[in-house]
Amino acid sequence: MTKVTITTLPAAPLHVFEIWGNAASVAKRFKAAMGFALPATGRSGGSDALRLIRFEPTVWLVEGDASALSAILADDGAVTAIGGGIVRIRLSGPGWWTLLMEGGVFDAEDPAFSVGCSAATIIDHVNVRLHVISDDACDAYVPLSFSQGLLHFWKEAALSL
Amino acid sequence: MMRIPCPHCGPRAQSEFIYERTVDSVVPLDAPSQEAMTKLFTRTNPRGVDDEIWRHTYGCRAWMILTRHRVTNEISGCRAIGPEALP
Amino acid sequence: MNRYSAFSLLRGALTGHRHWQPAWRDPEPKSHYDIIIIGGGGHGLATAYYLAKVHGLKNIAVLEKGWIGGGNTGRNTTIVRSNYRLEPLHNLFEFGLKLWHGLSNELNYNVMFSPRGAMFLGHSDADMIKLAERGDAMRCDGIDADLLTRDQVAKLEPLLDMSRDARFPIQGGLIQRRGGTARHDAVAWGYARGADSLGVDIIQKCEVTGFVRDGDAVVGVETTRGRIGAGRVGICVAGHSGHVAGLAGLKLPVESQTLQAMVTEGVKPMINSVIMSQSLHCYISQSDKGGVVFGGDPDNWPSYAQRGHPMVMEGAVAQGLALVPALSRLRMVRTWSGVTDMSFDGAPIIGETPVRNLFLNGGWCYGGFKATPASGYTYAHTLATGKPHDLNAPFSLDRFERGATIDETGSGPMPNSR
Amino acid sequence: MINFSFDGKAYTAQTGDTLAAALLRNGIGLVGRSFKYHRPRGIMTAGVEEPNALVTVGEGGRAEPNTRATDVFVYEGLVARSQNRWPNLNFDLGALFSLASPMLPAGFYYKTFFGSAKRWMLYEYFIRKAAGLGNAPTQADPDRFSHRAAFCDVLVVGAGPAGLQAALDAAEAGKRVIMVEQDNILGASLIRDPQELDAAWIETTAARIRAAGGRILTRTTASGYWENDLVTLTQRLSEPGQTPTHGVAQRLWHVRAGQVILASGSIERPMAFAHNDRPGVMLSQALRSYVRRFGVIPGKRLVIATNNDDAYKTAQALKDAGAQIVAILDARPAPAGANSGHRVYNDAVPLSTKGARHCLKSLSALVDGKTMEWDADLLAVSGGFTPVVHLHMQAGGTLDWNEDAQAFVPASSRQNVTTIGGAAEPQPIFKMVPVSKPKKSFIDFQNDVTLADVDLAWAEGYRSVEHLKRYTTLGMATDQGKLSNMAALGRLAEKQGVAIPEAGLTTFRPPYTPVTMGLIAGAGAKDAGAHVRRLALYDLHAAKNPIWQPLGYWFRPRSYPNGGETLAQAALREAKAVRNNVGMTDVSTLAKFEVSGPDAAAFLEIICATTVSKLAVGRGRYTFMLREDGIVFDDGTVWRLDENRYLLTSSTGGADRMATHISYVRQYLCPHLRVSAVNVQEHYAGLAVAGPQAKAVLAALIGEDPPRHMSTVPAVISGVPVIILAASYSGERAFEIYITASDAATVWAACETQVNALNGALYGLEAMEFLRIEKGHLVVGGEVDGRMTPHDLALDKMLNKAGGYIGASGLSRPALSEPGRRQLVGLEAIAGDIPEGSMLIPSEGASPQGHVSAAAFRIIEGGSVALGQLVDGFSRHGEILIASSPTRGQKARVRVAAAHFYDSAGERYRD
Repeated sequence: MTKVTITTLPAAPLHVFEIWGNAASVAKRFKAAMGFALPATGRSGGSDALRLIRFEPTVWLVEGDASALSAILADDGAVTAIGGGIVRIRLSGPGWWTLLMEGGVFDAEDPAFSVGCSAATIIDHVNVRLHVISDDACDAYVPLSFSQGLLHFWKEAALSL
Repeated sequence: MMRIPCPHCGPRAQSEFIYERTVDSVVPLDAPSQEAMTKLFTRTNPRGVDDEIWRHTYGCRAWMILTRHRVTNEISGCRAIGPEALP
Repeated sequence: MNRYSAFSLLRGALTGHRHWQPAWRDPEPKSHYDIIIIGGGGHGLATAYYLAKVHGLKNIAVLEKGWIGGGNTGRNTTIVRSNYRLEPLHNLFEFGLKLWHGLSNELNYNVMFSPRGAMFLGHSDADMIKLAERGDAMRCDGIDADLLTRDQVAKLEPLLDMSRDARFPIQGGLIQRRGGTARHDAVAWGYARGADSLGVDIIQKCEVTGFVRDGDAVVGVETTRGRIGAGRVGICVAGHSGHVAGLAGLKLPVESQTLQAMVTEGVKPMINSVIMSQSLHCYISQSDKGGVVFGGDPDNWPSYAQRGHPMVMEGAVAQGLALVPALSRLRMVRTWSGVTDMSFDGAPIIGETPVRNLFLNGGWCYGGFKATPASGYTYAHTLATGKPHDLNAPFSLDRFERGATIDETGSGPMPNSR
Repeated sequence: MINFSFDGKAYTAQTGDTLAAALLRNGIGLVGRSFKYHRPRGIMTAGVEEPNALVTVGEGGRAEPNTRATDVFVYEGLVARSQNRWPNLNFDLGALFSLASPMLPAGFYYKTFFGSAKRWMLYEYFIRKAAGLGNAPTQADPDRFSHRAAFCDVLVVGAGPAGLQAALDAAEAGKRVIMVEQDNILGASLIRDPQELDAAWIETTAARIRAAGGRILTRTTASGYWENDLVTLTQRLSEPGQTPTHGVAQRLWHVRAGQVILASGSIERPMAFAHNDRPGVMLSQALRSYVRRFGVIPGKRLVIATNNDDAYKTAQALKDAGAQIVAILDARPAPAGANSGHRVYNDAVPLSTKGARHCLKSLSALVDGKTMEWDADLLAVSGGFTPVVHLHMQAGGTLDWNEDAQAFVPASSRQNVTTIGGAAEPQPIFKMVPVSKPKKSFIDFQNDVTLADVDLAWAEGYRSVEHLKRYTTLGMATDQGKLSNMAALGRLAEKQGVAIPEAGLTTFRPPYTPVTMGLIAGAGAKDAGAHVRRLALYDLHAAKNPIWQPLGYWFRPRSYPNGGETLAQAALREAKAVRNNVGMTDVSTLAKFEVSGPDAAAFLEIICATTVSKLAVGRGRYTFMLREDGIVFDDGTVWRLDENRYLLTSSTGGADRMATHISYVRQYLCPHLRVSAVNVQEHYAGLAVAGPQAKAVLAALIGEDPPRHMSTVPAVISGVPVIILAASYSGERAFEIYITASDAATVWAACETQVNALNGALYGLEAMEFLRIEKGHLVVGGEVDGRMTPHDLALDKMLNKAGGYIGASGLSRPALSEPGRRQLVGLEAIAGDIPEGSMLIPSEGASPQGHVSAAAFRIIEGGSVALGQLVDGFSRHGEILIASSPTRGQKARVRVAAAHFYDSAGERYRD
């Protein structure tokens, strides 16, 4: 029976980094200031200190200390805090991609969905954002109000993978 | 359940998307009242191909125009909408 | 047409049932009719029947592209009721409900109208107040509506989950005892037989492909079986209203959506009335053959495909099982879809169009079956006189741009939010 | 050996037996009664197409009615019961219907039972009792059902020789492969005819497929083909009635395949002859399966009737097993079947059968023009083969006509699906024309439809194939026409005088075989797929065990009764606390959007129908939003937190709708605006402090003067940064405090300490209703019901004169300003309590001119007041009406008034 453990991570500062204009120059300014490029859609970049994960065309999810980012954006975008409304759930063990297929519609079993990949989808009627952090671990960003229901669903599904 | 080619995320299951309205129903902000109401309240609603506005609500949250045949569900085009985005 | 009765069956038993005549003829189209009705569903056939029966008009044709009763008439969940909140709607549907109660005798065709009760469940105090408001609006206009306590609901439908910790605990209900179900095919066939016997030409496998114009007026239709002249033409094609009106250059406040329904294998009686809910969008009833008939939310995107999205059906079944858990081990034997013409306020459109001599009856969303007799009767009046019947006057095509919409759910012009 | 019971009697079965095989092994021929005439029914097939052997398997919440005995594998303790018979299978009163059958042809019920609708309900009571087969379970299902997605390059349906080979080729070519098989072992036709490829080949092929990464799912049916090659699979993890190991009885797969290969084989056809429905009449290939696979010979004296060569394999199997074949009736002229070594009669077609104790005793046949008779207790028939084209057709495919096989075969398809094996190339047959009396020649064995019924439908004008099906109920039983459609089409084509392909074809719809409802619902069955949304401070509230109120998918505290208080008592106490002292409530569920950027104000003046740009930093205002048709659909407040940063709040009920609306305007209508509108509904938890002492509580919390009414300041409470908005919904001086949800508990505790210190109270939604109704504040979903314009709600003076907001052109529609519209009014009771939701009528019996949208009490002075909508209400203040609720038997005389009863000038907000 493939194993997967489901743990809720402690709350962490999460922001959205949104560009509304001059995207190319913002990208240059960002790379110059942060030392890594703004990740493409479906990818993540940075380190544990400051990671950007991209789920949307003009918005990046920022995990960690976002204080330096407003200056980079200046008048071409905005940084907004959203961490209070999101619960981070870590799925670890070789069964994480099978678990994500339960009640889902996204191909988490696709070999191309590997470390550094991100994807937003719907699982058991809940909007979930996924970020693969290693071969046998994947983080899920779940709306706070739905997190209890989804945790229950995953724990029950894990019994009969 | 269709497989919709999201311009940003690639082909995804239709359950991640929500149909919002048709392109011919869009009321421009500056449209004169009479034209605005005609647009809001009349549709071609063809038994064939039409341009529809969908949103990848549970995915990248982007809006897109789908050119779709309403009998065969064949999607012949999908164009991104919204602010200019990095690749 | 030979008269149907128990004796006619006994006579058939003795003669090997060789004396039965066709229920309707299969005539070739004439060159001209006073009135052409496009669409051989329940509404179109009822319109033709009442034109002949009430208005005594004889030179009438119903043009059906496929086989009569093959569209939404054969694809709905057979529910009949008039418990709508807004006055124009419940008055129109109540007029229909009265006709339903005498329809089998009127048509000498058993449409199996069974007033078993149409019940809305309430799952909170707020739901019960909304149901009381709907019931009060009906009772003040002389229509039957009764609130039910929790125990009365449990007695009527013992298999409902009455537990207090259910996700949607049942607190009570609102029932229209005169509502219920009817056999959908029989409605189309009964009206067809009645209309045909009064001289109406029912022409199947005859699709309208265009309109014949004389200046700004319609004077006939082009069909797959040739051109046919007409004094007045009445569109009555439900889900295909947008398409057919488009042939006359009209753009309607209508978008066609798929509505899925399904039936289980036949079991002994378990659902006694029609179960609906104020908070959940599913409706459950059991046919006379024992199959539990089921429907829920429409697939809210435009489609003429008559095929739905499996997960929308899965959602409707989940809601049904939350109400009646004992359904779990029954098996779905067939699922199908109708094409519903979702109007932009949820109410039908019956009346004239900007094109002279061209009339429209459509926009029925997912509530058309229950309205079949009322729709036919009032549309016949409009087609015969050229003027609205007072019951369908509020449902004019121009009401949207005039600002006189009739929005039962208050959810506005976008059909997918209904 | 495995123990099972049937109708209360104990039997044993061998491992691997289907229930049908086990029943035959125990000599049981009669297993059921047909739907309409309650004729005796036996086991006719060995597969999912079984129309007769339907039994209820399992007990309690796991009992599955109408289970095909051919599609359930016996397990220890299996309980099966026959159906649709009273008092028992052998003696069924229902059989009286078959005596009356001459009066009950197809469609008889349309021609009688006239009279009132009530009288029809009386007839219907008995009809419903006789109809339906099994009994529905009465208890809830103890098991769970799983839904799972899967993606593959190649999906192979059917693990017969063709399917196994296709799956092997694809898997070893490195493709992601899934192969599904209905049976619990692989091989399909090979199990019946092993000589061609021996069992070892099946095992090695399966092992190689798995080794190459392929997935093989047995007891799994491909039940529906949807769009873009999505196929739904139903997988049994436990047999009907069996307790599943992990509590999951079945799994529904949604498989997105690159390509689908249908190797679904074909279904053997019965023959139409008089009394062909008697137990003991069985399909030839089915008999071969019982003999070869299960070692069961369900008859002593066997006759085979065929129009093709395949049946001779059955004869061979019987011979190998030592059974006695009395005769083979071959419809084909000599020399067909000459050197088979059996007693073959050519040009031979069955005419009729006779029975004893419900089972076959003898049959008669027309042999080259002469009638002959044989005693036989088993008649195996083979009328040809119908390729399984269901999924091909569900995928939007077309069919070709194979003249030799007299069958439809898959042709083109709109989707990536191909058909191989038996389903693509059915065996040739000899075209037979029924010679027997149509009266008792059954074609739909479950719904008792005969050839005579098809003739009757034709005579009565029901001539399209769809009319024929619906009028006779042909093919509408649980087998959905698998054994009857082709016979019916043949007869219809004869009547129309055309070849079968021109006669028309009914639509193939999901599912291929019936699917358990619990499986379709999946996990959603427990909560209707509607997860409860929990407040950030859910646990804290739950500890006070409030009365909860559903609001959309949220649950919010409605009141906090203590010491046995009723809801009304608690709510009044809480409301009084707010009016006289101070109260505290959770407002976290309000929709909230943080709008930043140089064009933030301009953007907000498109969404909101009031001005926004006039706000100075630190100031806020009430606002409302219109749909494009000019109707009010939401309201809330907007605050300027910083030069280019605003916070917009709107209703809980409209939150998702507002989020979509804002995104549409931002992304579609104004892609070039320099603005970011972020949904922070769940980022901020919120609590409101209201009452004359609210200012004191705030001062104590933030250590400085709290902001004046409609001002906002950032502050710190117990070390936690917060935003304070001085807004009032209750009518008292009040403050809303927004905190990052993860830190909300600290701030709530600090605030509760202060409120308790001043013996204030927690208040819930019920008290909030009392407060806001008396004050005349609107509720989205109540007064704002999606039908009212700004003018109808007396909000038009706040409309932005400069226009440019969504809905402005909608307001230009003429009827919106004509008299007769319903307008917002207040209502004061003169006598009796005003029932919420009641109708406003000028006099008894009159038609309603409006209704009560919200009713409550004057908190301090007492007395029933309400808000409502009334035709031309603004001009009718002072009028006396009746608020009538016939459904609740209540009414009250009311006076129409302005829509606010408490502090209409707003002094309570000023300091």
